[in-house]
Amino acid sequence: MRTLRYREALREAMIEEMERDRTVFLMGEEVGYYNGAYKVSEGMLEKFGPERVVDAPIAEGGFAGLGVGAAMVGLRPIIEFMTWNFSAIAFDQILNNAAKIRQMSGGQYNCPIVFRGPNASAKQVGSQHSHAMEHFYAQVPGLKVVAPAFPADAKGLMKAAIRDDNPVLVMESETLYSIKGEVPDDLDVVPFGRAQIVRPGSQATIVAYSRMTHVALDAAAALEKEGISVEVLDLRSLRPLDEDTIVASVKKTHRCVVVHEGWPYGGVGAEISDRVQRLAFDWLDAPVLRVTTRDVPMPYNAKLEQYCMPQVDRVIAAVRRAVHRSA
Amino acid sequence: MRTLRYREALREAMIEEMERDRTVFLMGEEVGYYNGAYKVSEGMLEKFGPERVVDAPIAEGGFAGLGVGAAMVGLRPIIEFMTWNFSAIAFDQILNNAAKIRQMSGGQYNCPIVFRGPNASAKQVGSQHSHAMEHFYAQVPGLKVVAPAFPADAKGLMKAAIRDDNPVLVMESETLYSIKGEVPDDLDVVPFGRAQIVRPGSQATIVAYSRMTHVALDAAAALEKEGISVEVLDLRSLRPLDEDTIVASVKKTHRCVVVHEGWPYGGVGAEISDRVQRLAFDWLDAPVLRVTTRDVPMPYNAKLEQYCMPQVDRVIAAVRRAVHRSA
Amino acid sequence: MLGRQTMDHEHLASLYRQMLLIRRLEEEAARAYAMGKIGGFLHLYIGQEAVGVGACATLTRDDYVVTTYRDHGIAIAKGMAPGAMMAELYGKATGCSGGLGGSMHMFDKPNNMLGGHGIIGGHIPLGVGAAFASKYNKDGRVTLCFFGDGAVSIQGFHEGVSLAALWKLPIVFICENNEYSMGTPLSRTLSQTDVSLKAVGYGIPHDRFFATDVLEVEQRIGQAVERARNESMPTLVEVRTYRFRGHSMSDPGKYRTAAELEEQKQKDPLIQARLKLELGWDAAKLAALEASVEAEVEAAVKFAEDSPEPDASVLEPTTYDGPFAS
Amino acid sequence: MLGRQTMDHEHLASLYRQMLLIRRLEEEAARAYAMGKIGGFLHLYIGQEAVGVGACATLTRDDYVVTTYRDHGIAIAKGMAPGAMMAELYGKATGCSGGLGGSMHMFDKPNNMLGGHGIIGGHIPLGVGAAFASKYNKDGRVTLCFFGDGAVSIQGFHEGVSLAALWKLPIVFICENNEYSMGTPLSRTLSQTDVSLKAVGYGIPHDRFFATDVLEVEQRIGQAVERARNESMPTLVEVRTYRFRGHSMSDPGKYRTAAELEEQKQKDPLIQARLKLELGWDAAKLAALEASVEAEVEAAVKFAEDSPEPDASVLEPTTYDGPFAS
Ligand SMILES: Cc1ncc(C[n+]2csc(CCOP(=O)(O)OP(=O)(O)O)c2C)c(N)n1
Ligand SMILES: Cc1ncc(C[n+]2csc(CCOP(=O)(O)OP(=O)(O)O)c2C)c(N)n1
Ligand SMILES: [Mg+2]
Ligand SMILES: [Mg+2]
Repeated sequence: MRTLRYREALREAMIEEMERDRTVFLMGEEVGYYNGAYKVSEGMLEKFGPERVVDAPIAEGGFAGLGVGAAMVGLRPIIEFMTWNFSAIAFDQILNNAAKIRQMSGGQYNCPIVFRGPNASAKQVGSQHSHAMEHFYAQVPGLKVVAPAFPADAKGLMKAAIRDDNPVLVMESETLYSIKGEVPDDLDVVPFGRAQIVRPGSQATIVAYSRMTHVALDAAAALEKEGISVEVLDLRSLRPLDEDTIVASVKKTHRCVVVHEGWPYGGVGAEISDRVQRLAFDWLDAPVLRVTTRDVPMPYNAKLEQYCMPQVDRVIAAVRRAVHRSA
Repeated sequence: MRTLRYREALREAMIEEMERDRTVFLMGEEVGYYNGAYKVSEGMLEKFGPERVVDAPIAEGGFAGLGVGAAMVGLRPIIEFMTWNFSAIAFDQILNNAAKIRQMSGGQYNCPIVFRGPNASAKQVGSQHSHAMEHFYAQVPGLKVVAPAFPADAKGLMKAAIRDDNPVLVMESETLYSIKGEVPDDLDVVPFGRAQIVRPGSQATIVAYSRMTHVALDAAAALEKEGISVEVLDLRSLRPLDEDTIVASVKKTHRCVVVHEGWPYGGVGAEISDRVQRLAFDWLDAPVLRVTTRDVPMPYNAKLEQYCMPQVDRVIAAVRRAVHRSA
Repeated sequence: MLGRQTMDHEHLASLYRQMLLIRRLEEEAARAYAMGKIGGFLHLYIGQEAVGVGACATLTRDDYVVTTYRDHGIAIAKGMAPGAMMAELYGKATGCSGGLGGSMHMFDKPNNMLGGHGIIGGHIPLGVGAAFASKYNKDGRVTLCFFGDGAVSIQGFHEGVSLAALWKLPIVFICENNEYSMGTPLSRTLSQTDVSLKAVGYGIPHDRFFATDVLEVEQRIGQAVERARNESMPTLVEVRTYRFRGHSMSDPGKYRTAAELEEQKQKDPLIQARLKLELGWDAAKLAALEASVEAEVEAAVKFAEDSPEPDASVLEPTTYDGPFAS
Repeated sequence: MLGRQTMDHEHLASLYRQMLLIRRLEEEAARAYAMGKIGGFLHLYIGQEAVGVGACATLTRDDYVVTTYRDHGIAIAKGMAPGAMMAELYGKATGCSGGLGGSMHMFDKPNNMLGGHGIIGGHIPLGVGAAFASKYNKDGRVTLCFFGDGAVSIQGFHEGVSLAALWKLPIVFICENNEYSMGTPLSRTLSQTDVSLKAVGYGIPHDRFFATDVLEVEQRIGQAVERARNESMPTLVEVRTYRFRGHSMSDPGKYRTAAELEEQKQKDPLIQARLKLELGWDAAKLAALEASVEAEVEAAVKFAEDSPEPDASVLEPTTYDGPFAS
């Protein structure tokens, strides 16, 4: 067992898979000579050379599509978006090509590609740079979407993503890159579609992923002090979604709070809410509640930004509302 | 009261507003000389000339962005996407510019623009041409999204969209363009955020919009024959969403089925489900159920396409499941 | 010299055969469409056959091709079986894409046909990706990437060509300039109507010519293919052509005059090729060739008619490879 | 002739004053950033001031300007109050965008500054839209649209320029080629490193020059502005410049040598302008000018420091104009 930073875990996963398989390559803006805008790919150019660690010009639609084409003919591209915000330029490529090539070719062509990069808010980067893009992509059949919260999952899910024969979107987080965590020495892939109970509890379930898992854990710790026992689920994978684990937990706790970055309308949170009310209807003692980014574009001002983002106190309040309802 | 086709109602709205206000113009592929790919803008070039009915080259990102810029400085563009599928190329413009200009400029610049065109499935147009794009856009604060089901609403909502000082996305439907309906002679705007009860009922609520409203009405008529009284709500407006009317109906009927095109993960349907379970929790006798397009890219084969799309029989089955649950 | 001329006629005959096969298949497709046996969009290549046939004649089977929704002709030229094409239009399980793709999405992996695509410009980066893979693998393959004159103002064209030019990928960009994008003439979509000049901004070679003579298409595209194969240098080629039918089946084509259409039909590359063969080739052979095409077309239609439809069980395994939640 | 020369010096002094004001404001911003008073991204214009100042000098207040996230200098050159700029960086309610935009989003409606924008290329169509409106309204206004050398491979550039060229809109596209996009030199992003040649593909005029002399910038951009204003003809201008600081505050700039940076600093347009003034203008005036800039900068910082922060109540009314569910 070693302690690694989240970014190191991601890098290790990429390096190991590139060593294993010559068809894997990394492409994106500044991934090579600059060692990555957020240093995830540090040292990889030196290790693998410019053929396999490819600095791309600013043309997200172009290089995302290039990746899809390369994947169709047998390579296994890892396409880095400097941040997921910029994937909006490549939206058509992901929606119409990556997700559909297999089905519209009648199953002839696969698209084993990984799109990755930091997602959701960073710190005061404002309106156009703070999107939680998973809410768009998780809707789309043909794609898989994961969002690790811990270094071990970052490594294991990244390895699984690279080996998967379908397009996989890895949602990282700038605010998690430096966190440390234990990573087993022999860690191989972490399978998709399996949520993890990161804190067991009995009176309410908090469902979270990515950075919000940490917020949820903080909230659960605080709630314990006031005598409320909370189970925290870290989804890890958003599509496929591990509804079995979610539903089993809610059937036990009878209450559910979903926490995620991104706006309150639709998206991953609403999907979980829909499934829980449908699959655990008779077990629910309170409505499913959601804590999300507020329904406005992200403001620059530091306080307003914090006001918009989901915070521990808002999670605590939601759990309290759920728990005290029947009382 | 006159009888108009849906496409004529849209056209009348645009013509009346262009006559009222010289700053309104229409831009899109084939809107002028060709009279519109689906003839919505037929005759408008002749009426208003090529300065105000502008044929654009195929560059959705370019002309969507051009519209946003023009709107910032005082024009009121109507941007037609030949179909909403092609807006994927303009996703960044809608997400990052149209929706955010006002907030990120501190309220200085408005963006009074209308994006419009046919949305969701047509008939066997396949994987890349059958998207229900409202599920992406309804998530985004700063935008308004409407989806009329009837000619009168098509006209009234289009007029409201053109006069609104915010970006409004009008989701039309190729499969509705030829349907006829009564349109009051003096119809002005239909306000946003107001759902309409298009069929009153007592035992279950079906929430639908756009073409699915008609599917819901057919299902309700069939269910009446087996003694199940269904209330059908036509949302008309997806963002803002008329949760009051939805919740009031569900509090009355105690059961809710949501019907929409588009995939089952997240989106408008999950949002409604989330709100209903939260706001009518104690009134629900059964979980909210959803009938959606199946979770695969749209196949070309006619039977498989029908299999994937929400059909009357699937709606009937869902309502039966909801109603018979407590029995 | 005489040997060479004979050779040329045999070769021309084989190209003529492909052009005729495409023409006849599409005529039958149009008929089937009118009878409701084919649905959705149907964009015919009639009039443009010399482009796809001449261009694909320069390739080996290993080379890649990718194009737009106007894809039947190019798919056939790249080696697709006529039955697989026709069955796809009919939405049958035996179609090249299993009946899931339809007219706009003709994929053929064994022949390295990377498909027809519905979003203007969106497939151009895919072609660039195939060429990237060829350079990565040093496998000597070339990619031909076809698109319409309407595509050159959009993202996919610009970003795709930019990357291919920067990284010197083995690809030929072929703009099939048929003078219209749907109902809009080129002069109303492009400020610079010489499309090939766009190459200047990317610093890559360019070429521009009419596709009246399929042999000239083959020869000119051949130069670009050699440049791609030997120098790994992309080329932008503007091939000037014309479609005799509407944009798709629903388009009455009111934006052009009967006289314009008639004038273009006079230059029909298919007829041009036939005239040459009439003059320099064996009449009996020609008749036999044409009869064999008819038989092939008939067989393709029969194959499509007789084939079964796909079952809903195909949908999940074609959406994902492997179990979804693995 | 002497009158003209005097005139030129007065004029040069006014341009120098703006360049100096921008330089000094940004130096203070960098200091405030280091102290944690400014957050998020901060992209400094230091070294490039001659571009924005020379270009905006050709405009009236009615003319439009739009640019990227590297926007402080251009905002000031277009007339923004230094206090409003600095307060925006501080995230204050008195900032040009009410503290909601931050460094990358400097909007100033009274001065027709259409903002700084964060998505590469995404703002170019906005500029084209403003120019479209000017042609629609026949109001005689011109739009200047600035972007970096990194932007010319992306959608927004291509689609925006294509439309402006096709419809002959009154706009000048100004590529500020500072030789790098983040850490990548131009030679690794563009196959054709003469950016201005892209104009050939769009059939519009182009120009290309170094921004060492602010007067030359003014004169050369002025020609393009006149072409836009009088002939409604767009121009693509590549202005060669250099940034002395990192891409943003977090960039140590390891991708270039100290020698390269030093060499560029020798050509600092601000110093060039000052040298001319030292030679041909009144030394006391120059000293007074510089003192007044210092005072203005100090006042701007104080204004920013003293201003209140925005309240959460601004969020809803800035998201939508009017009641949301109306
Ligand atoms: C991004 C996008 N926008 C619009 C369309 C609708 N559309 C389909 S074909 C076409 C015209 C294309 O013309 P051109 O590129 O010249 O090809 P041609 O049909 O002439 O072969 C348009 C506008 C589309 N498929 N994709
Ligand atoms: C679409 C998009 N992709 C990536 C980025 C991240 N990014 C911000 S600035 C930059 C470099 C831009 O360089 P250039 O255009 O030359 O402008 P400069 O910074 O030199 O002024 C990049 C890659 C972005 N903002 N938008
Ligand atoms: Mg064409
Ligand atoms: Mg630069």
